Amino acid sequence: MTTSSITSLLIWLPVAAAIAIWILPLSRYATGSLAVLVSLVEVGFWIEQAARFDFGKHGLQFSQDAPWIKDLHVSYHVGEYAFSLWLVGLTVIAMAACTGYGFWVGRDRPRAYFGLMLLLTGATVGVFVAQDMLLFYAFFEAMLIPLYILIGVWGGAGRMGATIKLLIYTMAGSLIMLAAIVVYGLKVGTFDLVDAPTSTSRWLFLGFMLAFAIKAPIFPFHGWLPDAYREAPPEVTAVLSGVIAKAGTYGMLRIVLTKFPEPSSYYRTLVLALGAAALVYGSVLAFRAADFRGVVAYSSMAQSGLITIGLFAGTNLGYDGAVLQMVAHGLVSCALFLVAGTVERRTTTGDFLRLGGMAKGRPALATLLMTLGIISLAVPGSAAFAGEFLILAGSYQRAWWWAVIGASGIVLAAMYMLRLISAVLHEARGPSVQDEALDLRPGELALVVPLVAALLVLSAWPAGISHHSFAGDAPVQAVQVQFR
Amino acid sequence: MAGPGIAWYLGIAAFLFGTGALGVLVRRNPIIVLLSLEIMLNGGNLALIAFARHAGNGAGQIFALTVMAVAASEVCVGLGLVVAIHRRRLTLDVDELSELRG
Amino acid sequence: MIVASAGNVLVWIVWVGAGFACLASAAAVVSFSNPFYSALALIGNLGSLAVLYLLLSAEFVAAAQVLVYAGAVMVMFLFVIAYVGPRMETPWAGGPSWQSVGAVLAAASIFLEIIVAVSLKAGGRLAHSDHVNATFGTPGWIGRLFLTDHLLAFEITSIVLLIAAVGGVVLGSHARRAA
Amino acid sequence: MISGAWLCLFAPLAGTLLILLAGNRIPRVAAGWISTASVFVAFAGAIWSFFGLRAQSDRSGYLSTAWTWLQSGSFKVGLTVLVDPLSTMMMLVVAGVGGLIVLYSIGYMDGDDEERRYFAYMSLFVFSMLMLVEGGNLLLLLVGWGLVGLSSYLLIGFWHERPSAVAAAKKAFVMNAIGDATMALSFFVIIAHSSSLEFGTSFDLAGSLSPTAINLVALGLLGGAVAKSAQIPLQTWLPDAMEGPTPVSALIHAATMVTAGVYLIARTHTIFEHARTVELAAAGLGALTLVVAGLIALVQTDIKRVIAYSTMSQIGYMFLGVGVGAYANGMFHLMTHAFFKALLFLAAGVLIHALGGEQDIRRMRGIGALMPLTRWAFLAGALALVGIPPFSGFFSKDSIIAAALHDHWYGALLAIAGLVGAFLTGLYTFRLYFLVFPGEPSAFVREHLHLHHGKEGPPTMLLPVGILALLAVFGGFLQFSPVWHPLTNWLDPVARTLTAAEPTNRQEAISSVIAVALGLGGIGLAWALYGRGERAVPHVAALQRILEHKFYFDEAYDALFYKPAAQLATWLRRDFEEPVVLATGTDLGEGALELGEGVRRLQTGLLRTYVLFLGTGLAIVGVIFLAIR
Repeated sequence: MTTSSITSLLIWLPVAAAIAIWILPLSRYATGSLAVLVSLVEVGFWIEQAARFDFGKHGLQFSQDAPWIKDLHVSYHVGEYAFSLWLVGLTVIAMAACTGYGFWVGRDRPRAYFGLMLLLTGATVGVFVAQDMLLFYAFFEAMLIPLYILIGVWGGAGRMGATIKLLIYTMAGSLIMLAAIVVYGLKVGTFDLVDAPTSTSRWLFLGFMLAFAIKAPIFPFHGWLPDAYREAPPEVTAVLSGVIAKAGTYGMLRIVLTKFPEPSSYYRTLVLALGAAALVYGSVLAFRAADFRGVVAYSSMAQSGLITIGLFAGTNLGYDGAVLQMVAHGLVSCALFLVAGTVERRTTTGDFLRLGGMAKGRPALATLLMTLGIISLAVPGSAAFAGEFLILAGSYQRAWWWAVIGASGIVLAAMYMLRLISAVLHEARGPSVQDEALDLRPGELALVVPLVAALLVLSAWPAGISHHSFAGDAPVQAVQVQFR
Repeated sequence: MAGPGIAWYLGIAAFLFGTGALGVLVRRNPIIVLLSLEIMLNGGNLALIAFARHAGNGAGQIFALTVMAVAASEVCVGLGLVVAIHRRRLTLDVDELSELRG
Repeated sequence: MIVASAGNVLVWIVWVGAGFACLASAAAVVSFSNPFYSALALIGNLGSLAVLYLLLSAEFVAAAQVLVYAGAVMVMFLFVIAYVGPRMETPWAGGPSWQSVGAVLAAASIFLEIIVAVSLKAGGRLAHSDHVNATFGTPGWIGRLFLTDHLLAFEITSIVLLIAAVGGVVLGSHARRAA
Repeated sequence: MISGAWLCLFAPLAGTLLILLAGNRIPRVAAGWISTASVFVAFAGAIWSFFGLRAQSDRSGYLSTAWTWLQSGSFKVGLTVLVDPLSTMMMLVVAGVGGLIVLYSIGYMDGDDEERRYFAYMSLFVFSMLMLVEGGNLLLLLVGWGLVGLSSYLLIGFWHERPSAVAAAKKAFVMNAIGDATMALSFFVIIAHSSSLEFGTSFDLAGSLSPTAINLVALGLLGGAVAKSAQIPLQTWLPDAMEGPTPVSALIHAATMVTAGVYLIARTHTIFEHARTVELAAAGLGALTLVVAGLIALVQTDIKRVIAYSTMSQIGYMFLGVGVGAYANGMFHLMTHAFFKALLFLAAGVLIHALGGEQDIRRMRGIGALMPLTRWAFLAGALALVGIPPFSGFFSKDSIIAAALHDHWYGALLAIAGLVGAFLTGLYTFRLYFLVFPGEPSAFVREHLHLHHGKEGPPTMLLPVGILALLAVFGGFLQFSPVWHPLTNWLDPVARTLTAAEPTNRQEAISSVIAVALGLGGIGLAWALYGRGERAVPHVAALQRILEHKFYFDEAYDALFYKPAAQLATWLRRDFEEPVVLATGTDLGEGALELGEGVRRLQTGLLRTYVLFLGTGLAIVGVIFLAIR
């Protein structure tokens, strides 16, 4: 086995495991164990890959290329750049935690459930490593299928509306993207992302950008977000916000900015304005959201806006910060939604009016939620702070007002996150909080603590990502030469 | 051979087409609707032939002959339908046939 | 010169006569309440059209018109009318409905548009081209065109006719079984 | 020397982690001792690096980088500590006073359910504060800056069942976040020009920046300093922060964190000197705050709030000092203030502890007779605060006023504010003293006072109070401006006092005499008004209302910022998010359905109708063709 095949293995191992789970008549326990095991093996493979990754080298690594549709120059081409490596890492780690959460709470119909979770893992990894546009599109859509079923079957009371909305929004975006892919691919004669030359077509730019803007989501394409985040099972929301949303911002970096440099700079101000709007608007709404998940959901939107600002600032600091922030926010929002799930399991609600006072007698819950909350609000010294600092420093170099808006977003973040922490943990005990409601159990700790630990390590050494995302350490140049 | 110009023939063709359309629109007997359709087609044919003459080109006449064949086919199917409807003891009135209501 | 003008006058007379018959019979088709009379009027219409075709040097088309239309098609019509029995219908009974008013408006506007288009577009430029050769419109000429330039149209037309014939048979037989 | 700095930095963090990971496997009191030990180890590290630095001939500063913390392209920030005179001085003050206060906490917090959490937070705070003062570049300074804000939030809201405590904690954090944001913005300016946040390159850059840019940088830094040090206009969080346990108020909101703004200005004085207007504005804000806070302190009835306003007022002096360029004097006052203000808070804490949590001075009357040690300690702190020779405040405060005097009319104005402040200080401090200590013990005191085994408090509390009392009395002799000035000399390599702020001996003498006289006058007036304990608050209705509402700052901010923001959020949610954004998907679907419903009605099923549409369409198309031919 060569090291390059690890990339394919990361995609197809979970898919194969999913099929095995669907076929084999395993017991509930065996199914869950197998799924968790596979997701941990994924993490192991990724660590192996990260250890072998040559951060000083330009171009694609661990790549595999096999022709698929020869006439159209479509190929099965996968591989990783440094920044995709981090996003793959985020995916496998978050998916392992979320699969574990599903196992811990004992989801109904385990074979279907775990199969879908594994399928989602494979598809998401596929999005981050695909180097062919049609392959990318296939994985991009493949993510949607398990999500749709996971929300539609295991979600809350309003799940049907939420799934349909999610489907309509994302399909609308991705169909337009498909059209753009086909036009672009036929025009330049190849669908290979590495080989394809840049284009100056503004229409194609808009086609790609719309799909990613919906996925991220940035203002005003977030209509699907509140319902989906609220109705999905907590671990699926965690994946959605922590990982899937990053596929949108990843797409902006890998395709939009790289392949459409001229339209990107033409529409730069517009996209930056939308990102800033997402940041402020999301923060303001998070401040008034009435429940746990609502706050984190809108804050995720705000963060997507911020990452978009970082990417479209088009400066070295902005790109590095955006990659760092994608990973940091992915981990933090994933962990926060899992904690939201544990809180909801204990109190049957996420409504702030019915929560409160949970810190008393539950030190583990209080410590973890507090830690996550303060990392999320980007207290200086945290990984999220490092990311935001770089993004805003980068956007300042574009124009001072983006940095000012971003800084105001930080203040707003402090306001809504503290509100969340207080409403759950502090003051008088809420009507839904029973004395018997336990502190986090060892199983839950085993899921959340690794995420928090990863965040703390990242906080101690954010340069680990910010300095290791683009070969040659000059992102602007790397984007210009299309990462070759 | 001089005579009336093409415009005159076109005038007749227009009148035939309009009259046929009127018949299709106002008559409820399917047979008369079919007859009116024939008038419309013939209006078209006249125009085609007039233009063929004008251009000195055979394509118009060929087209007219094709139209005739199509008209024959149409009559064949249309009358088949009329007969079928009649055999089912249904009223021969196009307004009674509202299966297409949405 | 005199002969020529006499010929001219003759053409005009024939044209006026055929044209008038054509218009009158068309109006009659649409307005008779008895479909039997309508069908007869249509035969007259087709016949007078054949004359007009002759005036336009389309001899073969005129012949086909008489043979196919006035002969075969109209016989089929008359046969069907006889079969289902004449069903009277008064076209304008019950005063003007939105349907009939709309119909008149639509038909009139189509007519007027064509007239306007013809007169605007044409001006004086739609005169006869005198330079058609002698073979123009003859059966041989048409036949050659059909087998050379327009072979595809010819073949497709034959297929259409075949399908229509099969369709007619199917419709009839299906109706019998249902009955 | 460098090792001492690293030891100093990480010992408290180790303490935090130890307490956190040990959880309830160790007894509660052990957490207190772990925390205390960790802070004293940090103090030892501070002493180590102090003597290490003293032994060096070149004291301009030594950097040591553990690893590269953040890097992007050429922008690179290391996890770096800096050992220089300024940082060692702050390390000594923070770790020293911090150690005493954490020790005091063992007695004060004894019996609380969540002692472990408390001590973990305390150690975390000391770590953060040391990070702030030792950080070897601007970004690490900001990291420490943010982390002290965080630990301050955690400790103010320590008793999180109290809504008021939680609200106060949030308020403190958000106001500090505003400061963090402005600081971050000023760093962006620096990065944009030099791609570095090292102290050296940033300060070198200061000279070459355009006036606008350098003023913006300085303004951003000033924003941070003002927020952290509770100066006008971001001062309103400090009084509310008194919701935290008293040792927290002593450590964070008196001795160390709130004075970080002064440290910041002293540390980045090069930048401020290139933006002289902003620096003088800092001095002006300090002067304004010291007078306003002194006035408000006159009507407060909560013992901790009186001291809190006094803290604001004293930090105003420090801002005044560093603002006019007398960095050493400002830092000196920071140090003596740490001693006597910590002492005052701790002494107040002893009273509060003995009275079971009561903080209203109107009910404490006469407690001095029962708690003589506390009374004397408090008196020492009060005299130091007012600046009566030979107590420590005299040496540090008067030199600030004298330094201000030097700078023509603006300086004179500042000096006058300082003198007014001196009078107010005497008045409010001794109002507090006269109301609480002398006289016969009140009924409330007799009923609620419970002594600790016949003593005023456990030894862990009395020992720090004693040590701080000694420091408050004698600490000022470290420097007596005209005669000897070791501190100024020590700080000279990093923060040389501007010549404009070096007073002549005559100015020193004049300001000292006037300030002491005014301080004594304030004490005398306090005795005249409150000496007999008849009333706690003077009755001047209008004035009193303004003062009790703290000049309406809270109300104004509420009306200006919070309410419009909340209104905007509600409006956005109700009138935009829900009807427009969230409904878009649904509306599109429903619109399509409705359209279909409408079109369905056209499908009459009548062929003639369809043909009519066809004909109409044809006619319309014909018209269009004719129109555009």
